[in-house]
Amino acid sequence: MIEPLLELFFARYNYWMAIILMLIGLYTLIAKQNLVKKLIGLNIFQTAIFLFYISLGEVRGGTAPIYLPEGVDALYVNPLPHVLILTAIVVGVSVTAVGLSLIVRMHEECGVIDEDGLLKEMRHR
Amino acid sequence: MTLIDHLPVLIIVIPILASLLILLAGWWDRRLCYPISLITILLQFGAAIVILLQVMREGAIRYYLGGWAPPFGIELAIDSFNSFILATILLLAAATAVYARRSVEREIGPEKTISFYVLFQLLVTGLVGMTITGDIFNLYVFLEISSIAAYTLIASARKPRSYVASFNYLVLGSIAGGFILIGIGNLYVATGTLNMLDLARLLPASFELATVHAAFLFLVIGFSIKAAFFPLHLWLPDAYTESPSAVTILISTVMAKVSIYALFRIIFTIFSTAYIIDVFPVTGFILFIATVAMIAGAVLAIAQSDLKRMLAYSSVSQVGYIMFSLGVTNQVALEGGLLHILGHAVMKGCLFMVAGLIIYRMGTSRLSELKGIAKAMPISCAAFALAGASMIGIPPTIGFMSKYYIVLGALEAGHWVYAGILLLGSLLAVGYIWRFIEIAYFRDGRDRGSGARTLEAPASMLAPMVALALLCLLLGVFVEGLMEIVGPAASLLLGGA
Amino acid sequence: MIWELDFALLLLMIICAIAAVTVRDLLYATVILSAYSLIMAVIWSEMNAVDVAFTEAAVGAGITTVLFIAAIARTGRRSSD
Amino acid sequence: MNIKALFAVLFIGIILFWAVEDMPAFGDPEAPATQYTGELYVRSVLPDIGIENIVTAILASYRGFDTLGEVVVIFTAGISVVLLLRRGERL
Amino acid sequence: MKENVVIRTISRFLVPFIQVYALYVIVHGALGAGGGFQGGVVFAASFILMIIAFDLPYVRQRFNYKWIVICSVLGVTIYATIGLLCLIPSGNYLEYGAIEAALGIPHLHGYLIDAVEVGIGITVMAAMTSIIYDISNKGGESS
Repeated sequence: MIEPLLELFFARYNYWMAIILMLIGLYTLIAKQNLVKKLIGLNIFQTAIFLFYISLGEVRGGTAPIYLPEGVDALYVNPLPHVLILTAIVVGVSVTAVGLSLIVRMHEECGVIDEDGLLKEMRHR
Repeated sequence: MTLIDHLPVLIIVIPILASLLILLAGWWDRRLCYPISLITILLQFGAAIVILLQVMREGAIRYYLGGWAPPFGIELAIDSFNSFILATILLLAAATAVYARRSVEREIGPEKTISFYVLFQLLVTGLVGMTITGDIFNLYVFLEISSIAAYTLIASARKPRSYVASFNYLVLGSIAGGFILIGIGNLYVATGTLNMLDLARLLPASFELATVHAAFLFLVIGFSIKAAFFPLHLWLPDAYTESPSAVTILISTVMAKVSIYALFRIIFTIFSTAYIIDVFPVTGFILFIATVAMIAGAVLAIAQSDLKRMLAYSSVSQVGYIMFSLGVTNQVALEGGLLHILGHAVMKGCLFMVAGLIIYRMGTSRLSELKGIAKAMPISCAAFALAGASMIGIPPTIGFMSKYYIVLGALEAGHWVYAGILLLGSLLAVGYIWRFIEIAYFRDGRDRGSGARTLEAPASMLAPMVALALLCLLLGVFVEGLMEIVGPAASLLLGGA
Repeated sequence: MIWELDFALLLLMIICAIAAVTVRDLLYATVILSAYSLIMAVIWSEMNAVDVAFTEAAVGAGITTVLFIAAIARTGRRSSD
Repeated sequence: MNIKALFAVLFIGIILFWAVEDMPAFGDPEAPATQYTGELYVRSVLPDIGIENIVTAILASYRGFDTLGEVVVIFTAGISVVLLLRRGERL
Repeated sequence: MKENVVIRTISRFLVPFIQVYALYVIVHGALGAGGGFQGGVVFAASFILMIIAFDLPYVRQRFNYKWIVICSVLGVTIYATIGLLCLIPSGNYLEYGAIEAALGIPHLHGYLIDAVEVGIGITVMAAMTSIIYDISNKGGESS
C-alpha cells in the first residue's frame, strides 16, 4: 500500500513541489489585500511554473546543453524548455515592473496600497 | 520570392520598426507620432486584405521563420479562419486609429502622446502576431506584448480609478498568462512539440491522458479570462469604463476578439471537435455557461447607470453568443459565430465611439445627465440607434444575420430550449439599448443652449463612427459575400477542407 | 543530480515562499523573495539548466529585488496582512 | 474573500495534481518531450549552426522570432513605465 | 544619503569591471552560459551600484534619457534589421543561413547570432536602466 505511493511521490517530487509553490503564489495573488504582496505572490507563481518547465527538460544522468569537446559522448538534457523559460522570465520581470509602477502611481494619488483602502477611497471620490 | 511572399512576417516586423520610429520622430516633433501610427495601421490593413485574398485564392499560407520547418522553428500559419480574423481586427484598428487623434489630445495630455502612440502600435502589433502565429508558445509571447501594452494604455487615463482597473486587469491577466503557460507545458509534456498543426497531428494518440485534459482546462480557462467569458469577466467592466475612449474601443473590439480567436483555435485546431464531443464532453457545459453569460450580461447592463459601463456589460453578454456557437459545434452555428465576431466588433466599436464622443463633449457618460442629447448630437445618436438595432438583431443588420445563423444552428442540433433563451437574450438587449435611446430622444434636457447650438464632435471622430454604423447595415445586406469567407473558415474549424 | 540535496532545497524554498507571503514587513518579504529566487537558481543549475539559472540569479534575485525595494521605499513598508 | 480564494486555489490544485499522475517520471529519458524535439535539437545544432551552446542556438536561430518578441516585451515595459511614472520630460 | 568615501571609491573601482564582465557575458553566449539578456541585466546592475554609491541625479547626468531612448531603439533595430537583411538573398525572415550562403563567409551564422545577442543586450540594458530610474525617482522631478 505505502510502497507504490512512495514510489509515485519520489518519481515526481519536483512536480509536486512546483505545484505547491504555484498554489502558494496563486493564493497570495488572489487573497492578499496589499498590492505589493500580490506582486510577490505573482513572482512566486511564475517562478514555480518555470520550475515545472525546467523539470520537464531534465534527463537523468544528463549534462548541461553545451556541447562537450568532440569525441566525448554525452547525454544532454532537453534544451527547449530552457529557451522557453528564458523568454518567460523576461515577461515576468516586465509585468512586475509595470505592476510596481502602477502601485507607485496609486500611492501618489490615493496614499494607500491595499485593496480595502483603495475601495474606500474610490467610494469617496 | 517577392515581397508578397514575405507579407505574413512583414505585417508584424514593419509595425515594430514603426513603433521605434514613432518614438524617435516624436522626440524630434510630437506632431509626427499620429501620422506615422495611422499610416502604419492603414498599411497593415491593406496587407491583411491582400493576405485574405491570397488565402481565398490559393489556400493556406505557411511561412517558416528562419527557414526552419516545424517542429524545429516557428511558423506563421494563415488559413481561411485566420485571415478573416486578421482583416476584421485591422479594420477596427484602422477605424480606431482615425478616431484616436482628437480623443488622445483631450484625454491623455500632450507630454504623454509619444509613449501612448508607441504602445498603441505595439498593442495592435502584438494582437496581429497572436492572430497569425502557428506556434503556441509564440502565441503566448505576443499575448504578453499586447497585455503589457493594454495594462498601461488602460492606466493612461491618469485617474485613480483607471489605475485600480488596470491593476486588477494586470492581476487577472497574469493569472491567465500563468494558466496558459501551464497548459502549454502540459501539452509539451504529452507530445513534445509546440507547433499547432504538429500538436493536432500528435495529440489524438494521447487523448486519454489526464495531462491532456488538464492542458485543455488550463488553456480554456486562461483564454476565457482574457476573453471575459462570463464568470471570469470581473476585470472587464472597470477596464472598459475607466480607460480613455480610444483605448476602450481598441480593447473592446480588437483585443477581445483576438482572445476569442485563440480560444477557437485551441479548441478546434489543436484539440479537435472529436475531443470536445466524445473524449472530454464539455459542449453541454459551454452551452450552459454561454447562455448564463448572455442573460446575466444583459441584465447587468440594464442595471447600470453609466453608458460606458452598460456597453461593457453588453460585451459580456455578446461574448456569450459567440461562445454559444462554439458550444453548438455545427457548420451553421459556427458560421453565425464567426459573423458575430465581425459584427460585434463593428457595432461595439461604433457604440463605444458614440460614448467617447459624448464624453468628449459632455465630460461625462452618466445616463442621468444625457437627457435630450439627441438634439445636440443628432448624427451620433443616429449612429447609436443604427448600431443598437444591430445589437438587438433587427433585420437587415449584421447583428440579425449572425444571430439568425446561430439560432438556426442551435435548432439544427436540437437545442430548442437554448434557442428560445437566446431569443430572450435579444429582447433583453432591447432593454439596455432602448434606455439610452429613450433618454437621448424622448426626455427633455436641462437648458442646453436652447437647441440652436450643435455639439457634434470634429469630423475626424465622426467619420469612422458613421462608417462603422453604415457597415453594420451594409454587412447585413451583403451577407452573401461574407458567407463565402466565413463558410470555408467554419468548415475548416470543424475539420473539413 | 543528487536527489537528497534537491529535495532539501525544494523544501527550503517552500518555507521561503510561505515566509515571504506571511511576513508583514514588505522589506523583509522582498529580501526573502530574493533568497527564494537564489535557491531557485541553485536548483536549476543543479538540474543542468545553467543559462536559466544565470538569468534567474541576475533577474529574480537582482533586478526584481531592486525594483521591489525602490517601490517600497516610495510607498511604505507596512502591510496589513 | 479568503474562503473563495481558497476554493479557487483548491480547484486549480486538484487539476494540477491530477495532471501530474499521467506525466512521465521526473528525469525520464523516454519522455516524449525529450525523445522528439529535444533529441532533434541536440543532434542538429552543431551541423546546422556550429556554436557550442545549444540554448543560445535555439534562442537566436531556431526560435529567433520568440526572442524578437522577448526584446519587444522588454521595450514595451520600458515605455510603459515611462508613460506611467515620468513627468516633465519630452517623452 | 550620507557621504561615504569607502563605498564611492570601491564602486568607482568596481563599475568598469562589472561592465567588462557584462560585455564578456553577452559575447560569450555562443560558447557557454550567458547571452544578451543576462549580459544586459548585469550591465544594468552596474548602474544600480552607481545609484547606490552616488545618487540618482549624478548617474542620470552621465547616462541620460537621450541615451536610453537611443540605446533601446538601437537594440531592437539591430535585431529586426538583421532579420530583414536575410530577405535580400531570398531567404526567409531571420534565415541567417541565407546570408552565409550568399556571402560565402564560413561561420557567419555564429557571428550573426553574436550580433543579435548584442542587440538584445543593448535593449535590455537601456530598458532596465530606464525602469530603475523611473521607479526609484522620488518626487518625479526631471533632471
